[in-house]
Amino acid sequence: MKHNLILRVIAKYLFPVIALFAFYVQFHGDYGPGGGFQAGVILSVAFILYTLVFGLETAEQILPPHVLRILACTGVLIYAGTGVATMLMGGNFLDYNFLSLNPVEGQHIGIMLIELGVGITVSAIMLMIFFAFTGRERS
Amino acid sequence: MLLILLQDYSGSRRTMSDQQLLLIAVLLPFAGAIGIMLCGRRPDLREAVTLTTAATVCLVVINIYLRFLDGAHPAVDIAEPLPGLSIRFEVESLGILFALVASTLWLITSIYAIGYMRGHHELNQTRFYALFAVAIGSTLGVAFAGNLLSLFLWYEILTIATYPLVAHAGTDEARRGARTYVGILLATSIVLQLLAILITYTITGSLDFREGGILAGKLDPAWAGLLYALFIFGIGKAAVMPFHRWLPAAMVAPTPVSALLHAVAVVKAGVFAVLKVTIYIFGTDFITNSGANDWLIWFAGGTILLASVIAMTKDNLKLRLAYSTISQLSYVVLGALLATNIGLLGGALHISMHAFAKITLFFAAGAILVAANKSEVSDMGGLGRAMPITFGAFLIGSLSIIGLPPFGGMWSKWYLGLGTVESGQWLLLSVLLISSLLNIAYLLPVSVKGFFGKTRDGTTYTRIKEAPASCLIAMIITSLACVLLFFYPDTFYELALNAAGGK
Amino acid sequence: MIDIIVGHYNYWVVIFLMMAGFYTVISHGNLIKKIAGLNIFQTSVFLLYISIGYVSEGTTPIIAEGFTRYSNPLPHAMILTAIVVGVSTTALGLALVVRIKEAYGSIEEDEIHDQDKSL
Amino acid sequence: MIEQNLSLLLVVIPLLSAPVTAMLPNGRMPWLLTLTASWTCLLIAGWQLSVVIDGNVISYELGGWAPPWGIEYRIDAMNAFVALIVSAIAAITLPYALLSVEKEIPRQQTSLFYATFLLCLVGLLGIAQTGDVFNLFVFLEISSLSSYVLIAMGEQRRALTSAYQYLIMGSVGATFLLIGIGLVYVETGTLNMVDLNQRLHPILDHQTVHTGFAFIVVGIALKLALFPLHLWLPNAYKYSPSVISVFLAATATKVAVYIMLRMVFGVFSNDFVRITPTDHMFLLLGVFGVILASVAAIYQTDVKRLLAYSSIAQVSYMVLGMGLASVLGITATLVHVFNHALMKGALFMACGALVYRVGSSRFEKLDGLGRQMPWTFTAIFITGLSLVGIPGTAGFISKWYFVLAALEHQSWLIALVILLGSLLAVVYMWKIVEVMFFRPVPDSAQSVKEAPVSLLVPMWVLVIANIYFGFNTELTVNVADSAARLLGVAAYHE
Repeated sequence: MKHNLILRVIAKYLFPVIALFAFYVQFHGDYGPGGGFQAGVILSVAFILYTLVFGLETAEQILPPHVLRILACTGVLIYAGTGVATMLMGGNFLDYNFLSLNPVEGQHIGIMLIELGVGITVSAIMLMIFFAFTGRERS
Repeated sequence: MLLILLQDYSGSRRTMSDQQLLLIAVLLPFAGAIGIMLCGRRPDLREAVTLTTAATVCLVVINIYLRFLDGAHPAVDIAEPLPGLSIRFEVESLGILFALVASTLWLITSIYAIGYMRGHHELNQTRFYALFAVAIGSTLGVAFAGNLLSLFLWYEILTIATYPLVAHAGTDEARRGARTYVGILLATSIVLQLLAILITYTITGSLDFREGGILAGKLDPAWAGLLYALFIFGIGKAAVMPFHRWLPAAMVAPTPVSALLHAVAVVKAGVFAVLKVTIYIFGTDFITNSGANDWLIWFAGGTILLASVIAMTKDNLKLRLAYSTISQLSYVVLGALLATNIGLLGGALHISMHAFAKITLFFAAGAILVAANKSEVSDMGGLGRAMPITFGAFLIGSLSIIGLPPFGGMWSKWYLGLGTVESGQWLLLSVLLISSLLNIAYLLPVSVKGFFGKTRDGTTYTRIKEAPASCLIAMIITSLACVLLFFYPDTFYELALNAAGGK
Repeated sequence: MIDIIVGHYNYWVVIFLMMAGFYTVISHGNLIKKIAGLNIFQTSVFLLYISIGYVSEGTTPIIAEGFTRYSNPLPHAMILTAIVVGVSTTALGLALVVRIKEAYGSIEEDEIHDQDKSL
Repeated sequence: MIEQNLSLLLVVIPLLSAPVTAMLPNGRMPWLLTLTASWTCLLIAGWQLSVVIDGNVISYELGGWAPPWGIEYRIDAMNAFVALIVSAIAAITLPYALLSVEKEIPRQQTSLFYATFLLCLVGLLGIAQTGDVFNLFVFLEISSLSSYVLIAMGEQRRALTSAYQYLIMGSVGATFLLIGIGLVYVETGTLNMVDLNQRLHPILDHQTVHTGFAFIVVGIALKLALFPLHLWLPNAYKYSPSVISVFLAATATKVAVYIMLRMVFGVFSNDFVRITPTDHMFLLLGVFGVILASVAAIYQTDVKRLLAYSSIAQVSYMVLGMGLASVLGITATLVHVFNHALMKGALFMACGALVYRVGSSRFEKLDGLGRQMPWTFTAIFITGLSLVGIPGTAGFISKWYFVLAALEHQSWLIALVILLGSLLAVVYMWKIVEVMFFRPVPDSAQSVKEAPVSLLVPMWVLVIANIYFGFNTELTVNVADSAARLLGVAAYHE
């Protein structure tokens, strides 16, 4: 589809919109419906669209597989790390109250961090799955 | 070690406690097995280890016996795998009797085995000697077992340790025989014996050996017969028909194995267990009161006769001896089932008397195999003139089994007979008498044929000489023992009497 | 009677989907179709959870003035997790199918079975 | 501060190690990290058991949310026992894994392999720790998904189909469990196990509860490979990499047994088991499972498959124990969970050693190998005795308690079946012994050497454990007994 001009143009325009929506879902998660899972998937959709239009090689130049793997791992580490951080600060695992002097603020920080970790991991994993399938040579 | 023991023996100094001695008796053969494995490359050293271990164990057991006479009844708990049930060693008279028989005969068999194994050019001799030691160790474990759980433990180890010995030759036939052997022994012990033990435990909450039994008053007498049957048949090593097939199957093993294990250690472990269960789990009073032995006793009686009849039909000497063993084992079981003091005395005594006689017969059979390479009775015509010592020993063994004076076998048969009379079982007495006649019919022809028969082609043997010296020595010792036991049965008699509760 | 049928329509939908999916898993020899069936099967459970979390005339469970009835959020949270599990299962299943296709040249169960047997 | 969080760290340590392992370069580093993590887990699990062994309960509130609203990790003797089994097996398997994995897994996959292994560990430990049924489902899926992946890493292509088959059956099972949990949740509005037990008590006769129970039991039975839902297991064990066979055979079904116990007796109750035909169903399936799976094992021509069928039979014993529904029965089940983990761990390690040397576990390749590999052979032999239940081995202890429980229940038939099962075990174990010891060594195998020390040592640790726990049962029986009583207490709560 690399030569299909209309698709290329539209995809270019759609990409930031989708990404923006993903970030909205991500960061508005603690006020409204949303969160890391959904945001992660939406963000990966943006990249998947990009890949569909511009091809796997181009996409993998932006996001090489090893980077994706590191991202996926980092997400988990952020998640679990937040839990460990709350433990270190004297609370139970994932007890956000302890992240800040003000428990309400702590809850905000905590959920943000957690959802961030989830979002990163989910989008990276979705992309890895997608890349793995598309990258498989037809036999 | 030997020195310490001798010192001990002379009674001048007791360097070891009774408990230590008891542990040594059981564990030394295992240590010996390891030593044998380590010396596997150097046959002479290996055999030296075997003999030293056997001699030491023998001395230790004698020592325990002497201390026992002085009134020492040591007991050791080595582990408690189940709450309230420990692995326990304990010395009591029946155990000493069995241990004495097993350990002395091990020493003699070791001497014999060296000649036999070398003369027969057997393979894997290291494995053979090592497992032999393990088997004896487990036999002593059975002898000194302080409760039913420990008895079962050593009983099973004995089965497993002897399996490779039976399958020693590695041929298809040997493997088939070994499969039958281990199959029947494990099957009866797991399905029947273990069940019986567990039922006993459920009912009484204990598995201790206690004078007068532990079941009396706790088990409904109506069920006693069934539980007793589970024990009698579950102890497959006692070879009560219909669970006797393993013993003929085990005859594929090298002769020393047949001699010691399948005439002494393994089978006697079975009847020993039967006696133990009878005396210390059920208690004779409970058995007679509940009538648990009413119908079981006919299984023993039937086995005595049937096995004797089958023995007559077997041409293979070892097979014939195997069926003879089955028959003789049921003498002991019969003694137990009579559940009278004299019956038990006869049964216990028969353990030792039969052991010395039967091992002589097996030694002779093995010697014939090594020297003349003959295993069928019909081929042995005239062989006795070439091998007079061997056939002489065989004759003595036969006469002792038949129960003629002046041979030890007479005593046990005498007391068994008395036992049947005492309990008014005339039919059983006739079973014993008929069986003695059958013994004559299947044992004596061997020696008769050997001495007076003719070879197939009418010639005399010129190239066949006597078996290796070590085989002869062993045979002579055991046949002498058969005679001596007639004149001096006191040691075994006292122990058996003590166990039977007749004191 | 009608009440039971109409009033519990969500259950009927769930049961129908569940059986359809389960049947597909069992009956189809095509590995992809099996996974599709598995997905339908799982989706029916998602529906079950979500529909039982619904409170009639309730709103999204976000505290705001003027709303007192809201749906139970817990089933949603659970199902979100279950969906993730489902997605992972599907992805893994499909990946296996790709590998199987490469190894056997087929994704029909009976053909694969025949090949293994002939070994 | 550390102490109060230790129970949670048991899950978090492997969870944190997994992504780090995945990022490490291939080679021995991932192995080292996994090893460290699993040994740390073992230490924590040991500590945890020492705390709860006397009947104490550790309760940990995740995120500081009090139960029953938040997720609670609730550790009593049974949880700690299972956690100890899982982490101990992992800790023993890993030294073994190094060489075996280098041989069987392509080098470029090692870090992912170990990461997946750690995830599997997370899942299994999580199941053992959690006190929340939905959380349990999630952990179950984590462990299942990672085990599908691990199985698919086997060398032969049939590993793929085996993993696929397991994936389909496992997912169906998990979904059943999910339906069941949903139905119970509808009835009670709670997911906390203790809370569920209390709230279910007055409504045990509700049809929804019964339906939910049925779904839950069937779902777990699939994971448990309970006869007749065992079809996935033999191939899964056979074609997976050796290390994974060891780990899964020794832990996965055991953890499933734990889930069954926890759900059936902890969440529902002993009363419920009695008023429904559950106990009879367990007994029936157990009897058939023991007999048929053992017979099937006899006809196998591959050691790994044989052992897999034996596992199904052994699991059926545990189901029998549950069916007896008494303290003694549950004790027997739990003791056997532990002992069977030791046996199957050692046996599959021995299999792995064979595969390491001759590349196959099929009988025709093993002729006479007993003499070439005496240590491996002796390990198989001794553990085989344990499997049969010869006194002096751990297996005897479990068999003892099973029969005792059956006798207490006055079920003669069950007692006989249990003993008969041992007999069948003699037959199939003896098949291996005969092949390995009495067949002549073919020329092609003359050069086969004993397995390397790093494979032998873990194997023998388990073999010796098999003997040790046959003589010293203070740990196993005491813990199992106290766990069984705790379950009973929960069952008769108020």
